[in-house]
Amino acid sequence: MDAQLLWLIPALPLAAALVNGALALGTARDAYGAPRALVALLAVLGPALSFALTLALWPSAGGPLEGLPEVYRATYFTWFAGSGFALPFTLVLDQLSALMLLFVTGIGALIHLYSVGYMWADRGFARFMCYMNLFMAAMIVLVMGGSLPVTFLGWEGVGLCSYLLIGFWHERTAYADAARKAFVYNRVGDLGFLLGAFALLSVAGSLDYAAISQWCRSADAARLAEAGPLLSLAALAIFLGCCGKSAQIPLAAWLPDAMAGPTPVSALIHAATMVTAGVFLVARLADLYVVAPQALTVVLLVGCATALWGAIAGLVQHDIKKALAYSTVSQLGFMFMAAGSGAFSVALFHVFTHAFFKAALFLAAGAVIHGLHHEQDMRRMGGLRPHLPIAYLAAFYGWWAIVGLPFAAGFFSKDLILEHLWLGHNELGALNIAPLVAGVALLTAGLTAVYMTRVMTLVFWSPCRLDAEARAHIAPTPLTMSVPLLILALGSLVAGFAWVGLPLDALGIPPDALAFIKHYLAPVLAAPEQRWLAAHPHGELGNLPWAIAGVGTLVAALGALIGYAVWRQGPAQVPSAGSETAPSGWGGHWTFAWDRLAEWLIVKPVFALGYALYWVIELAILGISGWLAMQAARALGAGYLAVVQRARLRANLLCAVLGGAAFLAVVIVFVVR
Amino acid sequence: MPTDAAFFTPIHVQVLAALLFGLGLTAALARRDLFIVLMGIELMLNAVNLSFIGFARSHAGSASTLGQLAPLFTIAIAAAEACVALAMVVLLVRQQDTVDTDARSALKD
Amino acid sequence: MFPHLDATLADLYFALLALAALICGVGMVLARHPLNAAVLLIGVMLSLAGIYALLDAPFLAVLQVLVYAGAVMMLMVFVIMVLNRARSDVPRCDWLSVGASAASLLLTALLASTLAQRELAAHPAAVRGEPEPISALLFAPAQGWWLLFVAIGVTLLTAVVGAVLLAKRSLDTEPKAAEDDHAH
Amino acid sequence: MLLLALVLAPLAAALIVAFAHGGDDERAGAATWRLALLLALLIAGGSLAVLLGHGGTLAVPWWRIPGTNAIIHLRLASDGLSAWLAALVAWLMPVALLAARGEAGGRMREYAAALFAAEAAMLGALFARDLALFAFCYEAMLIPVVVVLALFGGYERRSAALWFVLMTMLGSVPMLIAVWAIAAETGTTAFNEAAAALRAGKLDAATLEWWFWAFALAFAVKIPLVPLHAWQARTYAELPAGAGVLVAGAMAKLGLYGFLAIVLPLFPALSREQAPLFLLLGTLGAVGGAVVAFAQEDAKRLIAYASLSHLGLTAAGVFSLQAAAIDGATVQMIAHGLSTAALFVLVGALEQRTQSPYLDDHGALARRAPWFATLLVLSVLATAALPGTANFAGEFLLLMGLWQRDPWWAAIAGLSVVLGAGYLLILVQKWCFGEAPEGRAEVSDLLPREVLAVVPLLLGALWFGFQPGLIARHAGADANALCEPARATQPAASATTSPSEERR
Repeated sequence: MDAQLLWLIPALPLAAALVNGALALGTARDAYGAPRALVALLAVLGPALSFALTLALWPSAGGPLEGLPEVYRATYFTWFAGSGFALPFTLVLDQLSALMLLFVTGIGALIHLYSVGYMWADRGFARFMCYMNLFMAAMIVLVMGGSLPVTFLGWEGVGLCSYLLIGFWHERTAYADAARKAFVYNRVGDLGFLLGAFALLSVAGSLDYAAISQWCRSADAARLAEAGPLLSLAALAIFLGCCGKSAQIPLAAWLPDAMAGPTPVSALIHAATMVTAGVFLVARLADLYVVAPQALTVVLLVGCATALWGAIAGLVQHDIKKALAYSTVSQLGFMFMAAGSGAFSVALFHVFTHAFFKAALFLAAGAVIHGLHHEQDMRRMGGLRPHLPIAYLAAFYGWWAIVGLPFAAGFFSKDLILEHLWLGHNELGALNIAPLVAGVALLTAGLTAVYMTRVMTLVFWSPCRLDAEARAHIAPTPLTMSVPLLILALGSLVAGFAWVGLPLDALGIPPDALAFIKHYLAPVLAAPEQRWLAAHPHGELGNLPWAIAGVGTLVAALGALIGYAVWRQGPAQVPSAGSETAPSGWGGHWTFAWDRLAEWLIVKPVFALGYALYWVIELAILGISGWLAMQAARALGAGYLAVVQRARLRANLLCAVLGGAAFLAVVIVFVVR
Repeated sequence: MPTDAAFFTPIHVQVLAALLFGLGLTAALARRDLFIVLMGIELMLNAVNLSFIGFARSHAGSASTLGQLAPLFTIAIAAAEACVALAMVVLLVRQQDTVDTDARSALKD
Repeated sequence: MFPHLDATLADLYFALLALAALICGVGMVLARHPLNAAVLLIGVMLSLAGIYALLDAPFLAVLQVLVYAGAVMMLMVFVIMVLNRARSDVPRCDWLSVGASAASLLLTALLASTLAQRELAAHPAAVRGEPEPISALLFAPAQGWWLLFVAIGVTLLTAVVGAVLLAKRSLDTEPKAAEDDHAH
Repeated sequence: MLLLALVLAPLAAALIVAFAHGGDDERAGAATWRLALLLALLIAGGSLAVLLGHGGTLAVPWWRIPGTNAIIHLRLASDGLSAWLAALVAWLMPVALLAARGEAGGRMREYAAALFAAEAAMLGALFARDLALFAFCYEAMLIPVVVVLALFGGYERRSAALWFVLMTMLGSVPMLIAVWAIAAETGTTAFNEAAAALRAGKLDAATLEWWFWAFALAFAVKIPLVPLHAWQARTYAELPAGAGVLVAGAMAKLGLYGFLAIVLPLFPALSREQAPLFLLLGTLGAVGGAVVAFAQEDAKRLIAYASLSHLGLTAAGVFSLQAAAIDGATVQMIAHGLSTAALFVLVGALEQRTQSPYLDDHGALARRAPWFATLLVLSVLATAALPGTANFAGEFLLLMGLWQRDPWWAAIAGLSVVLGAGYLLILVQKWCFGEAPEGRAEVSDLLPREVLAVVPLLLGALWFGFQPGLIARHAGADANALCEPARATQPAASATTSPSEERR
């Protein structure tokens, strides 16, 4: 396949988005809306074809598909061209972007299929599919971008789609508020992204990833020391962008609110793909981060704090989607912890496994919500296992994976993270904080088990709290929803073997054939990882993997037991339908800490300043002085001086004469002198 | 004829023209009687004519003649202006029964 | 400055005529009734005609008397008398008049004082304003003034037509009812 | 000659539409409108020829300025900068007419003639290469706008017109005097000759300084820069949409054009010396305008403060004197013209239907008027500089240039980008989403003519979003050449840029 065909990967979903958008707009006022079958076909076909193309173009890394070029790189046109700055529009399909594309398009296509079932009855079906397809296109551009601005194009594009989809049911003001909040939080991060890009440009002289990596790899110690502050600044500023996109502290508060969107959106955008873009970007710029160690320490600490905060907040949620959202925030913290300890490929592995099990969990939650006709309060569920078997199956495997019980996807990736943290070396002052962080991470893993088991218990395992009528009307899961659920459930179970492999020698398959991820990213990430290791030597491995796996499993099992034991009877009291689901008391304070901080430090001051400036400067000072000037002008020009106000013509002429006299005076002074 | 002995020079003609122009302007602006306003305008035109003729004395050849030619046009235009203006005054007086300029507010807005 | 005359005598003539013009002008500005003002303006114009003659512009002096003082001002006096407003109901002076007078005084003072400081000498070879050189210049094909002449002719014609139309309209407004009566 | 034709054509068009169809009834209005649209499109086509370099030059002596030896020439020429801005003006004209159709009704004659007159003055100012001619056109463009404002404006139109006239006049009268003084002092008013004479260093510093401030004042009012912006919100709030398209979309850029084409080449040393002040004012406008926009309840005022913010950023970029920022400024001028015009058309369309431009008076338009909502969202996204739109290309380059000048400028000015998303999305949310306010009648969706006005603007914003080089390589390069003198007198690298910057 030709590298020039790369553009097709984002273009296919984009084309589907455009057609669906046109259909949606064209039929917006019709009684029936766009033809659903056509919309659904287009919507699923776009991402599915992209997935197929990705596989067809799959860049090999000495793996099973020998003989293909390692990296596809295509430049299409000059995006910016001018005397100050020039930038070609380049798409890249290397191992890193290929891995991301694999699950972005693959899981994306599955979630599109799921959405067909989930949203079929919605009036805005075509509009929804248009946004989803547009999101796919933007996400693909983000992943395939060959330079920071191209990535930024996708970066804000996914932000836009996220905005549109969170606010999809925009009649609800709260939903529209949540959408706007998400966009603005992301914008804050995006400013960091831009400033970081400028800093990088002034250091490395280019915004192209290859050139930046090249510069970082080839720069000698003296140059690095000289550019040190600017490098750290660039790394931190870009990390601010990642914080925005991946909902890390201090920009974490938008993601839980984003659950206002339809559940497939939460699964696709706010769990599997978009929110991991921050991790992806840090990995993409791994060469930069390893030469800016302080920045990487910040990444580690932020990830750690976010993981802990998210896990604790996840404990107190009543809304099933909110609980999963805080779980996502927490898991993203894990990914950043991995990246912060220099294990970029492990971070991406967790991104990969997380995409499967979190998508499975969200889609299962969606099936539950669909089954219960938009009931999201877990206190009003319970005992759903026999009623929604497929949802239960997917949720169960997802739970298995996220909790980190042996052999599911999350088990491997979480253990790898703990291992790298425990052995890692990140200096804060003179202190090596990596092992401390590993302790916090272990605690967080335990908490994860507790709150995820709480979710499972409240929804599936505790006694049923539905009244008879609601129980009779539980909607079955349609086929379009079941198929993706089952595939993702399977994925959450086996995705982990993509790193560790399976002993399948008996079948004639080489041992590393399945474990493709472990070495797959090496062409991109091995160099920075090794550089980091060289500069920050890790301890001996020895029997540690087994020890950590054992401890991790123990903690997870303990957490799960606690979770089940505490909530197996369901909540103390069952609230009435439609009551507030936000946690109150200390749980509320904890959950909304960052919201309130932003509210009091930024939102309110901006509005207050806006009103103050508007009323004081614009209206009072400028307004009154202008009004006075105008009254004076009127008095002179419009004849207020005259006894009779009608004498406007003469007064105007009088002014003309005065003006003439003034002009004459000027001429006399300057010319005649 | 010893012209150089004269006290008045062409510049005094110009000063006189300026003064008459000022008087005309005052009449046009300060008075509200339409007739007097019109007369003020005529006076201003006359002052300009005087200025032309005064300057004609300070040039030779066709430039001098031009100074005498220009007032011809002014006079013609003044005649046309008086013709139309008086017709309008008649019309206005018949319609509104006043010659007060400040009553002419129909023009504004 | 004044050819064909003794300097002292010319100075005297000029002084007298200028004084007369100024006095008449001031009188016009202050006149109580438009008719008085018109008569005073005629005085100004006649004085100016005299000055034109002094300034070696006999043709224009004659025109001044014939067209201005004769035709235009007669028309004006005629109209004033036709409308026959025995006493002017318009106040002679209001607040704006004070401002206007001050403003024009300022302008005039600026202009006149600046002019008075300058030197301007008469040219010995200045052309006497007989009809012949003027018409020769006016109709010289190369100069193009004849074009302006034609244009002004058209303007005059237009003005006359316009005046007639305006006057006709003013007459139309009243006899409308009468015409309606005729229709019955 | 094409340039002269292009400047005179709108005047001719003004006369034609003024007299082509008599009567003030709806049918005459419609006929006039069709004719005006045709003429506007013809002129817009001509502007493309200039853009492609077929403009030519013209220098005809006109008249001597009294009291000086300078002879005003009818001196016209075009470079990339003026050609692009002229194309913007000429292509916004049909858009303005499309928007004006519903506002003018039977009085299309006055409306269209005034718009054409404004177009002629703007084109004249852009192509003028003579200071006096420029100043004349610069003043002349006020009058038709005031006429439209006074005839078709909103409830407070008189006060708005006064604000507009007084402030812009107060700004530009000193410029007129300065032009005259330059003519008297140097004996020429041609751009390049005057620039050479002023740069020769024979004039005393105080004189140069007051000329500089006279020009700077005139242009700062037009952009506007803080604190000379008081007219803007008041005028925008009352402008009818058709005139708003031209004023907000094109006229404000004349101020920036003035800085680029006149102030920087004529006063390079002073410009460099005063650049920090203008950087500060621009940044202040960028951030302050964005903050104040949060307090707005009237969409047109919100657009006004958004413009203050975006053009403040642009002005700051110009005075960073960095090549990237100047490129960005040219891109941003076009981009802002397109997106603001689109917003004005849409707000005007809604105001026509409901007599209210207020944020709280509408809701749920996404359901009730999907075309309106879709186009509003897209216009807002373009204005908020989403990547892929020309506004992003412009702001990206501007911020990059500011960063090169000093990272702090970029960081502070960048806040306006964050805030911009906030207040613009408030507009979208209040109008398009939520529930419809009580007691509001159904709003009819956009007419084809209104869609036709907005869609090309958005397509243009998208096209230049991916091909900003079309503008930057042409207009940006010429603009950079114009500020080369100011840059050349600058120290080799400012102390604030990084060491590695120098090495590169």
